[in-house]
Amino acid sequence: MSIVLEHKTGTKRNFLTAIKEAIREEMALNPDMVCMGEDIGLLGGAFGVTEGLLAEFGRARVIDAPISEALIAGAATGMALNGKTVMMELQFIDFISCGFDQIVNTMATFSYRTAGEVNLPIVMRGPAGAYGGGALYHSQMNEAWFCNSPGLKVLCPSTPYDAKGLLRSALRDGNPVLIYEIKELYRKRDIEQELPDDYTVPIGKAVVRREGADLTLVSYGQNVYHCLEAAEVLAKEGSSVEVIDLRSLVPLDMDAIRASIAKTGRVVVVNEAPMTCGFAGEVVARISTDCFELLDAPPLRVTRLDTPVPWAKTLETYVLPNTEKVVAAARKVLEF
Amino acid sequence: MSIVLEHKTGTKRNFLTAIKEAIREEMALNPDMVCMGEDIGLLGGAFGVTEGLLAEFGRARVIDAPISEALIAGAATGMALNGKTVMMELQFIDFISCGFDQIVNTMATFSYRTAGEVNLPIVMRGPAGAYGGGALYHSQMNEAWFCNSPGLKVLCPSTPYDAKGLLRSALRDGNPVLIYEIKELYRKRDIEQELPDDYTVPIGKAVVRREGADLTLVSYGQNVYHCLEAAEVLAKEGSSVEVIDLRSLVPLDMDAIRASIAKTGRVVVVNEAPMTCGFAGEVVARISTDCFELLDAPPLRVTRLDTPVPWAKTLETYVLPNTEKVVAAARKVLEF
Amino acid sequence: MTPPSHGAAAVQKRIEKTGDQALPRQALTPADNQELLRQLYLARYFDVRLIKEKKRGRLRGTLYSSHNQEAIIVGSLFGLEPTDWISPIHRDMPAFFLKDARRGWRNPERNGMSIEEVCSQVWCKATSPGRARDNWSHIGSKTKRIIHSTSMLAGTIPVACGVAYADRLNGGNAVVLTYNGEGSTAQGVFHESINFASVHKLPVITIVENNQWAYGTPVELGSPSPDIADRAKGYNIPGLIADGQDVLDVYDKVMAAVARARAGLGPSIVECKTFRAYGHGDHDDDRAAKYRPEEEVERGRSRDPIAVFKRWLVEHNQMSADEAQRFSPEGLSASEVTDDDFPPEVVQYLKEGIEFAIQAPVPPAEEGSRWVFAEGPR
Amino acid sequence: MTPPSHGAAAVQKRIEKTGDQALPRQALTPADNQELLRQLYLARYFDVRLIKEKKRGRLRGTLYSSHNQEAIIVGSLFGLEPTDWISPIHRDMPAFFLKDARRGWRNPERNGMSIEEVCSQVWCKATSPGRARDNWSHIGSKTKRIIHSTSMLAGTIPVACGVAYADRLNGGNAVVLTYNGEGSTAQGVFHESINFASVHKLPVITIVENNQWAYGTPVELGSPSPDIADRAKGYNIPGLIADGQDVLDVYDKVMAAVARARAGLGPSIVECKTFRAYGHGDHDDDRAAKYRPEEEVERGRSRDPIAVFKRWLVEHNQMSADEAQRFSPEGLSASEVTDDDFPPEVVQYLKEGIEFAIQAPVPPAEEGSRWVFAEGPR
Ligand SMILES: Cc1ncc(C[n+]2csc(CCOP(=O)(O)OP(=O)(O)O)c2C)c(N)n1
Ligand SMILES: Cc1ncc(C[n+]2csc(CCOP(=O)(O)OP(=O)(O)O)c2C)c(N)n1
Ligand SMILES: [Mg+2]
Ligand SMILES: [Mg+2]
Repeated sequence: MSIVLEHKTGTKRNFLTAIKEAIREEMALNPDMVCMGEDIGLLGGAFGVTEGLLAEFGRARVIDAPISEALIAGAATGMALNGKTVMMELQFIDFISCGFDQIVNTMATFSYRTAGEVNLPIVMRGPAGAYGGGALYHSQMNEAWFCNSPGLKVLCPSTPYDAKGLLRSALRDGNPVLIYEIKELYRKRDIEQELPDDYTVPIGKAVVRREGADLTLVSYGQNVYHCLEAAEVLAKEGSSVEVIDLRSLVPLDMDAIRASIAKTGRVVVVNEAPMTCGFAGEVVARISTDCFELLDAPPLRVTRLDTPVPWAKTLETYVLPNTEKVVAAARKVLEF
Repeated sequence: MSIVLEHKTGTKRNFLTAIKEAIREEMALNPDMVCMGEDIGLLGGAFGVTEGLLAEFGRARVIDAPISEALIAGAATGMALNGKTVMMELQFIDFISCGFDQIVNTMATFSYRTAGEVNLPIVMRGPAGAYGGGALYHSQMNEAWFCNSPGLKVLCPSTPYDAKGLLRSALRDGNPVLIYEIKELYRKRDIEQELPDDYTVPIGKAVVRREGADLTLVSYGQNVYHCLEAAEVLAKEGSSVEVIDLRSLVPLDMDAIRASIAKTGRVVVVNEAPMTCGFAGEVVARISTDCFELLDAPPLRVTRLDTPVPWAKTLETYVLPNTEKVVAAARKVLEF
Repeated sequence: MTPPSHGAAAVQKRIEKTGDQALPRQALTPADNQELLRQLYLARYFDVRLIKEKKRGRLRGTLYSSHNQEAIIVGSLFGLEPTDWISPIHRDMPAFFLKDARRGWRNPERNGMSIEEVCSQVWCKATSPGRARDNWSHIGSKTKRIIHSTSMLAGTIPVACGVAYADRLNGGNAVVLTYNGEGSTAQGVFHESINFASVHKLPVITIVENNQWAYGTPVELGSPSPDIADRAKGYNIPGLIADGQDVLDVYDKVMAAVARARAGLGPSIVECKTFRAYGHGDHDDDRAAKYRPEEEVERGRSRDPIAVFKRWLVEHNQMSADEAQRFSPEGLSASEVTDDDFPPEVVQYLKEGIEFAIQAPVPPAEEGSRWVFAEGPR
Repeated sequence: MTPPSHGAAAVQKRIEKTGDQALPRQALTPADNQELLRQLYLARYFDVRLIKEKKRGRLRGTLYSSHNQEAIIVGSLFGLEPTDWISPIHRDMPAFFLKDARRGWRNPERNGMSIEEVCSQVWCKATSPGRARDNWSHIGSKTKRIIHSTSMLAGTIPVACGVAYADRLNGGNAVVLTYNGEGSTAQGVFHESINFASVHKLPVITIVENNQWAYGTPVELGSPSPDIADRAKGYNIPGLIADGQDVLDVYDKVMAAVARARAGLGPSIVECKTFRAYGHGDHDDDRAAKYRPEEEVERGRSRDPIAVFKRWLVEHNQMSADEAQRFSPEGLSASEVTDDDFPPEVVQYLKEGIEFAIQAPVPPAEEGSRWVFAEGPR
């Protein structure tokens, strides 16, 4: 198929390009697919994810929406109700709060309250995450709000391969799916990957990024890289650390977590969102309930402190997880 | 003081009256206090919590707002910024999602982003909780969203005494406080209490509702009563069960939980909100990290299934915690 | 404490008649008019019957009566095509079974809900379109083109925009009618949606049932103008005002908006001036008496839509004065009317629906955890 | 792909002059006018200087240039009382130090931020009013009556309503000026807030800086009318249109709205027609060239507010043609101007602010976990 052939197969793609390709390919494959968001057409999106879409697919299918997040989410719901597959971009995931009610109360519940009469193929996606000096409103990881709102699938890929494969799966899933795209990964050179021509990544499966026997680090998004770095440091100290990248939060792959803890007996969960009621806590809770007998040490969390993300670098570093903090927690668990 | 003398001291007050008294007394004590919400003036509130306020304190201080939750939350913030103490009523806590952004991004963060220059004495309160056939949009317990949003205190009283005492504390706290009022408790006869003339209940302290040695049940809101009933059932089976009523979620009284688990070594956390990323998970996570060595069995959760609250009684019962489910979970932990 | 007032007495004055000679109503035949009347009876009977059932403790949930506001529902639906979409809310229960009812109440081809479906919903049974998972007016049907609303007021308008946008992409020519109370127009999403609809000239028509009260809050405290139609000015779209007690005026104004929408000229707001017969919901009937001035109540009750329409029919020689006397529930409250005040076919129609609902099973408990996510076609 | 267009060329035509003989500007003395000009220079110099600093990599975060829109900030602030509140947003950085600047830029009594405070914020230092916890324009001051905004567009308008409501209760007579881009008026909370302000006749004035673009989206796709002032019609309040390039016209229209607000007559919208000089933010400069037609850019640049005002001063004999030549940054981009294009006191003022900021300490790390909740007075 031409759109696939156009890929520079063999060349490496960064995270952003992988996402861009997924959208473009699905738009080409699915004439019922529509994209909607702020500045996604003429501009091509704040980060350029949707560049070229307007020229290729036209104004009717690539909608430059007003700055109206509630309308965007509600209209996505209406379009999906009336036969469309919708890719809805949040300019920054932080602004999702302005469309919150439409997402959690109208969109997420539609299948449930209609007893399955209506399924909504909607993918909401947008740049997320801290570490870039974005401060309070351009740094959020607010996935826990949505994990606590039944009816949404929630994903957070950490590699170009997963970003593309999961997005394609999401666009075919038939449920509202919310994808946290870590913007600090968009153009990260050292994670670029060659991608196969045509593939998807299944929703709901975690992946082991590094195998190990002494300790399991569970994470997703950019914290996966902190975990991998920590594993390196710990390896030098003689500890063998396994790193699990969840990729999918809802649904969650407890089997993968359990299998790892069965080996290691020790676990640290790492996540840049605020601690209280964050997803790391959910993982720890499930582990302590489901894997109680497997645990040789208390499961720990390394999360953001219970604060917003501050601007100044000193402050940002202070409140967020990083490799050193993961190493410190890991040592504590290993020494337990 | 006259307003206090007017209390029918010695007579029992139901949950709703206790709340009503707290608001009225604080309005009388604090000339800078304002009440705002939908239908709180002329009507006196959907449940009558604010009945009489308009007549007593006048239109300027008792504001019948338009159906605009974002405006209400934002205006509350502005009033508090400009010297007022604001009691803001949500007609049902479910509608808080319509004002979500203003609450989590403007109000909650104000102290943090101004480095303490601005503190906002705002109390948001409203009827919450399921079990009454309210279906998806008149049954929610969405406290986890706000526990994951730094800068808000979150309370959920279960007795008239606490409802009044905590509300008075909240109105003097100087921070935005969100109170989940269990509407099924509003007029529950068998929890009525005589209240002292003048008192507050400190924010951040849990209370032991029943002492026991074999198992700790941790809960809040109406689930406390399920726990107490379950404790009765289990007592007949020979188990001594301690019941902790958290009352305050943020901040959380881990000392009380730890002290109890130090005795019992076993714990079940009960909460009617959806499981994933709900507050019960947070409690379990903290327990498994902080009390690991004290645990003789895996900490369990009894929560709503990860579904909305359905209407039909059969369905509602199926998805929500109840006494039987608590007993079943307790037995599992006790037999571990 | 009397509420501030835009002056309820002035409401009537502000109902501008279009004065247009080519009114859509000219196309209605006497038979159509008889059907309109029958539908008014049916809507009223449905309401009074539910009030009685509720009073006897046979129903769960809150009942938001559409008593006295039926002309809005009947008049706005009457000229629609089967392929049009609607989105009724809490006070519009009769809309579910009146949609496309002109093609025959019992016509299985009809693009509206059957009375059995609606009654099943009210009785909270597994045979309801949503299998009794959400309550009362929160039902819908994709095939019948009824948008499922939530409790969040104005929350369905953005969905209506999406439906309309998709319909255009699908090559359709449908209009989408959304219903709202006047109080709900204060919601932010109302603005976001009408703004978008106007920018994209979407065929979305917002019917505003201005019954002067939003629960216990008078329109004066919810809107700077007593005329909600004024909100249209901010979006460069027509804001029509209809006499919500006059089924033909509602029909006219809505059809004017429909014609405009179908011609690709975009959205309209049609404000229907009306009056809430009882309290906000059945739980509010007693309290409403305290916050709503008695004179306002009396003035409001004096223009029952059934009476108004019968008067017109008599004046236009489409009904004799005697006939007009025959079934006269007008002006009577639910507790005062009896089945004899309604045409037998109306009573019979609803009776069958209720019977069906009563016999129907409750949803099995295990369904509680189903359909959080898609399970494939039901 | 050319964008749809309300017709950028027509924008100018729609700027209605009031024609009112008793224009507020009549009260301005020649000395006031010189101060207005100085403030225009200062606002411009602040912007070009920051652009240069940013280009050299000395600043973090995104810079949203107010270049070419300075007349809106300067003209709207000039007639305010010290006790009035303002709420600037991303494109209004100069507003922080221009508030109440008429009482002397360096006057410590002045109810506005010092240049040191603003520069500290830009340089992300502990001496910023928010101790560098949120970025750029997200600062404020309770005592100086500047509302702290968030990133959420239009999100400060409801806060402004609350501030105004409380001020009335406090016995004050302040007005509250909120600034917004035209794109932001599509937000739901804009509607909820203006509606409330109108119902309660709150002295809230919404300045809409209509620079024709919301990031990469032209006004045509965000609003049904090219005149954002039209939104006022939906709330029964005045919607004034000012020439945003003409500091006196902005002053006039805003002062008319202020007078009305102070008289208890309620809110107004003042739309200022203007033109965005560069990209949306400094990260967007190159891309903006692709989505924004060149002719539009040229037309926009041709009416630099400094030039427009100097011309007026010369015409009204308040400045000689020679004097007008002396400092002429007008029409030049940030990279083209030098310090010599500005009056020395302007350069000096900012220089001191920058120096202060550069010397100032960064916030200590441990502050990261402080002030989530109140700690008592700082
Ligand atoms: C977002 C939201 N806020 C509050 C409510 C509670 N509520 C239900 S009906 C109602 C009044 C509605 O008034 P109006 O829109 O005029 O409709 P009416 O009931 O008069 O037909 C209110 C405040 C709600 N359902 N949704
Ligand atoms: C609620 C919200 N949605 C989206 C954004 C992202 N955003 C920042 S500025 C901007 C464009 C604003 O345009 P306009 O209001 O016209 O102001 P201008 O930048 O032109 O001055 C957008 C979409 C945001 N900050 N807040
Ligand atoms: Mg109403
Ligand atoms: Mg703009």
